[in-house]
Amino acid sequence: MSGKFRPKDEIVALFKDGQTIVHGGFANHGAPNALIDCVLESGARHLTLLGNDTGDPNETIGRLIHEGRVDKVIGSHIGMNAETVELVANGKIELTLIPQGSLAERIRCGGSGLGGVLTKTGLGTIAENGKQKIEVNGETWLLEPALRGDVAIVRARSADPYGNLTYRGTSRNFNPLVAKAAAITVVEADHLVELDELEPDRIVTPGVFVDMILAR
Amino acid sequence: MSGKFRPKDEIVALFKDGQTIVHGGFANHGAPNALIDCVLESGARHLTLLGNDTGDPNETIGRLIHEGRVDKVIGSHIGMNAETVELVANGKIELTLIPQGSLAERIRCGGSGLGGVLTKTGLGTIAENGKQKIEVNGETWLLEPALRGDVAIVRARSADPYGNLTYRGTSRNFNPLVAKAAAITVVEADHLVELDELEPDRIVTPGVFVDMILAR
Amino acid sequence: MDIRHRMAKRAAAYFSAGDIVNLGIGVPSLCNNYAAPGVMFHTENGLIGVGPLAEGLMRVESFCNANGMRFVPVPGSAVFDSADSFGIVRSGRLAATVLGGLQVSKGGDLANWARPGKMVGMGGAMDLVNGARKVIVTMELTAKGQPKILNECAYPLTGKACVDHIVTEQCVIDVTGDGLVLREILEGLTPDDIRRQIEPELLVAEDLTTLAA
Amino acid sequence: MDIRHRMAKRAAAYFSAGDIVNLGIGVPSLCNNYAAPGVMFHTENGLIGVGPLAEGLMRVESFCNANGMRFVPVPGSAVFDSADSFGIVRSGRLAATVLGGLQVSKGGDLANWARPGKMVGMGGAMDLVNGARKVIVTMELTAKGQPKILNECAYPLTGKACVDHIVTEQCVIDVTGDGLVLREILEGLTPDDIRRQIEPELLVAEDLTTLAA
Repeated sequence: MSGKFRPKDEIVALFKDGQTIVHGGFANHGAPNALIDCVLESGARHLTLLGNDTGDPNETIGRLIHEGRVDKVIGSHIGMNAETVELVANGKIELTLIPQGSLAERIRCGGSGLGGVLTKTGLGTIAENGKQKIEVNGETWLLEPALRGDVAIVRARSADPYGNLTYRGTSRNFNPLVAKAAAITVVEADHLVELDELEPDRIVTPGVFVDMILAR
Repeated sequence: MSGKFRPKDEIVALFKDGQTIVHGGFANHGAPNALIDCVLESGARHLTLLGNDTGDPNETIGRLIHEGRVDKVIGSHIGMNAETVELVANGKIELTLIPQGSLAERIRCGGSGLGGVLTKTGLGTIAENGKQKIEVNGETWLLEPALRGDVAIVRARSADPYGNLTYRGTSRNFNPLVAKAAAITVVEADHLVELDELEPDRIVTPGVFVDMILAR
Repeated sequence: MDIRHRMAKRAAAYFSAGDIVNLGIGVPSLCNNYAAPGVMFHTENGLIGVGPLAEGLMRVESFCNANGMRFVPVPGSAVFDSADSFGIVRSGRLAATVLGGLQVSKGGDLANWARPGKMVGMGGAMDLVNGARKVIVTMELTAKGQPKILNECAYPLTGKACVDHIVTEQCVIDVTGDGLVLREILEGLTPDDIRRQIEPELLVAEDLTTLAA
Repeated sequence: MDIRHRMAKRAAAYFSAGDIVNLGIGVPSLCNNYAAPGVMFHTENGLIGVGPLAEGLMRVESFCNANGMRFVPVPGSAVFDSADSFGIVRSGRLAATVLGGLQVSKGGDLANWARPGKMVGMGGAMDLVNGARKVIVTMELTAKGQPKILNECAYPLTGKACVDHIVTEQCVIDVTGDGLVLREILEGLTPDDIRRQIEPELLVAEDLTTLAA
C-alpha cells in the first residue's frame, strides 16, 4: 500500500514562492487543512490563491492570509474573512472576483483541456469587464476563460493508492474540479484505503489526476 | 412509491414528429431500449437523433433508423451501422459528425445553461467547418456551441421516485450528459428503488433533471 | 409574527410541491419554515435536500450550507460538485431563488452584492438571478429613509432585468413588462403611501390584495 | 510472432509503469498483451482499468470498450462520464494513444478516419491525437504498393502535427523537428529500402537499431 502515498516532507517540498495554489474547500468546510499546514511549513510566499473563498480569519485557507503568504486572491467571495478584506483595501492583496458558477466552470476548463466557456452570468454587470462577448446564433454570451494552478490541494473522504478519490456531502463542491486543474495535484483524505476498496462506480476523481497523497 | 414513475402510455405520448431525441448509449451498450420501444410505438417520424452513434443495424437506437423514423443524425460515428451509412449515402439521412469529446461537451453545455466551449480538438481538420475560431491570450481555439434536444431518453442502473439516478460501469458515458440536455427527460432504469435507498454521495444525476421514469 | 418572518412566509407562498428552490442569507433563509410540503432546497455548494439545522452527532463538516451552517439532509437528497450545481442553476432547473436586495430598478435590475468601494464578492448570486425561473427579492422598502426601488440602480448590479417579485414589509410589487405593479399592500396603507417611498411610477393591480398586519 | 503482434509489441515498448494509455482498434488493441506491469488502459467510453476480454458471467453489458467488446475491469478501475473521459484526454493525462493510420505526413499530420466520400465518423480520434502526450501510429508502410507516408496527406485529417512515432512492419520512424527520422529497421533491410516506399525525405538516426525478423 504505497502507490502515490507520500510522507509529509516530500509534499512540503512541492511548494515554492510565487506559485498559484488552487484549493478545495468552501466557507471552511471541505478544506485540505493538513495540506495547508504543509504550505505553511514550506515557507512559500507571494502565493496566488485560486478557490471559492478565503475562509474565516486564520481558519482553514485563511491561515495563509493571516501568515502573510498571499499576494493575490481569485475567488467568488471574501466577505467572511475580515483580514482578507482589509489587506485588499490596503492594496496588500490583489483581488479578482468571479461569479461562483463561472469560477467553477473556469477551473473545470483549466483541468479539462478546454480554453473557456460561454455563459450568460454577469452580462450587464462588472463581471463583464475585460472579457470577450461572443455571438452564437444571434445570442450574446460572455466568454469565461480557463484557469489553473501550479499545485492543487484537495481534500477527499477516501483515497486509494492509485489516487482514486471519493468525497462526502458538500465537501465535494470545488474539490473534484480543483483536483484536475494544476500541474501537480496533492490530496489529503480522511480515509486511506486499499486498492480495490473503492467501488469503481463510486469514484468521483479517477487517480489519473492525482500525483501525491499525504500519508499517515 | 409513485413520484415520477409513469406508465408506458404516458411516455409514448411524449414523442411527436420532428422532435430531436437526445439519447444515451454507446455502441449498443447502455442504451435505453425500453424507451426506444416507446418511440417506435408512438409512431413519431422525421426525428433527429443526437447521441454518440446509431448502434448496429436494427439494434438498440439503430431500430429507429431501420424503421425509417430518422431524418437527421448528429453524432461522432455511424460506421457500425451499414443501414445508416447507406441512408446517408443516398441522401435520406442528413449526417453531422462531431469529435466525440466535443460532442460530449456540447451536450453538457446544452444541459448546463452554457453557450459553448473552446477546444483545440479538430483545429486544422474539417471539424472546423462553419465554426468560429476564438483567440484567448494569443492562443487559437475552436468554439463548439451547445446542443440540446426536445426529449432525452436515458438508461440508468437505479432510479428513485424523485428521479435521482445511478449508472453502472461504461453504461454511464453519455447517459448523465443526455439526462440534462432536453426540455423533457425520460428515464428507464434496471432497478426502481425507494426514496432514500440511494446514498446521496452515490447519485450521479440529481432528480431535478428528470421528468418521468418508465414504471413497471 | 415578526416582520422578517412575515416577509419570508409571503415569499414562500410562491413555491409549490416539487419545486427546487435556493435561499439566500437573512430573511430568505427563513422561507424554509413556510414552504409547502414537497418543496426541496438547493444549496449552491453542492446539494439538493437541505433540511433543518443539525444538532448533536448530526453536526458534521460534510453537510454545510453556503454560509457554513451545518444541516441534516432530507431523504432523497443528492450531492454534486460546484460545476454541476451551477449547471442546475443556469439551466433553469430552480423554480425560484429568494435573495436580499440593496436596490431594484423599475426594469427589474438587481443590486445586492456590493456598495461602491465595498466589493467582497458576488458568490453565486449572479448565476442565481440569471438562471432561476423566478427571482424573488425580500427587502425593506427603504434604507434609512432612502428609497431602494429606483429608476436605475446606483450600486453595482447583480443582474439586469432579472427580478420578478419584490416582497417588502409593506407590500408586494411585481416587475412586469408594463412596469412595477403593486400586487399586495399591508392593511391600513394606500398605494400613495408606497409611491412616496419608491422612485419609479407604480401601477396598481386590479385585484390588489390587502395583507393583514 | 506474426507481423501484427510484432508491431503491437514494439508500440507497447513506449509505455512505462504508471502510464494510462488508450488503444485504438486493430493492431493497437493488441498492445495490452505486451505492456509493462503497472500500465493501465483508458477506454474513451468512460473507464480507466480495461482488463482482459470477459468470459462467462463476467460478460456484462456494463463493461464494454469503445468497440462494444465486453471486458473485465482490473482492480483500481474508475468509471466516469464521456465529458470527464475526454477531459482526461484533452488535458494531457494519457501518456500515450496508439492508433491505426491511413496516411501520415512529413510534418506529423495524421489521416486515419476517412477516405474522401466515405466519412462514417472520427469517434474520439481527433481528441486523442490532440490530447495524448505521445501519439503512436501503427500501420503498414504502404497500401497496395502506394506510400502511406507522404509529403502531405490527401485524406481528411484527424489532426495536424500530432504524430510522434510511426511503427510499421518494416521500421520505426520518428516525427521530429528536423523531419522524419528512421529509428529502427528490420534485419536485412537498408534505409534506402524504406526510402523507396515513402514520399518525404528520411533521415537516419545515428544509433539506428536493427529489429530481428
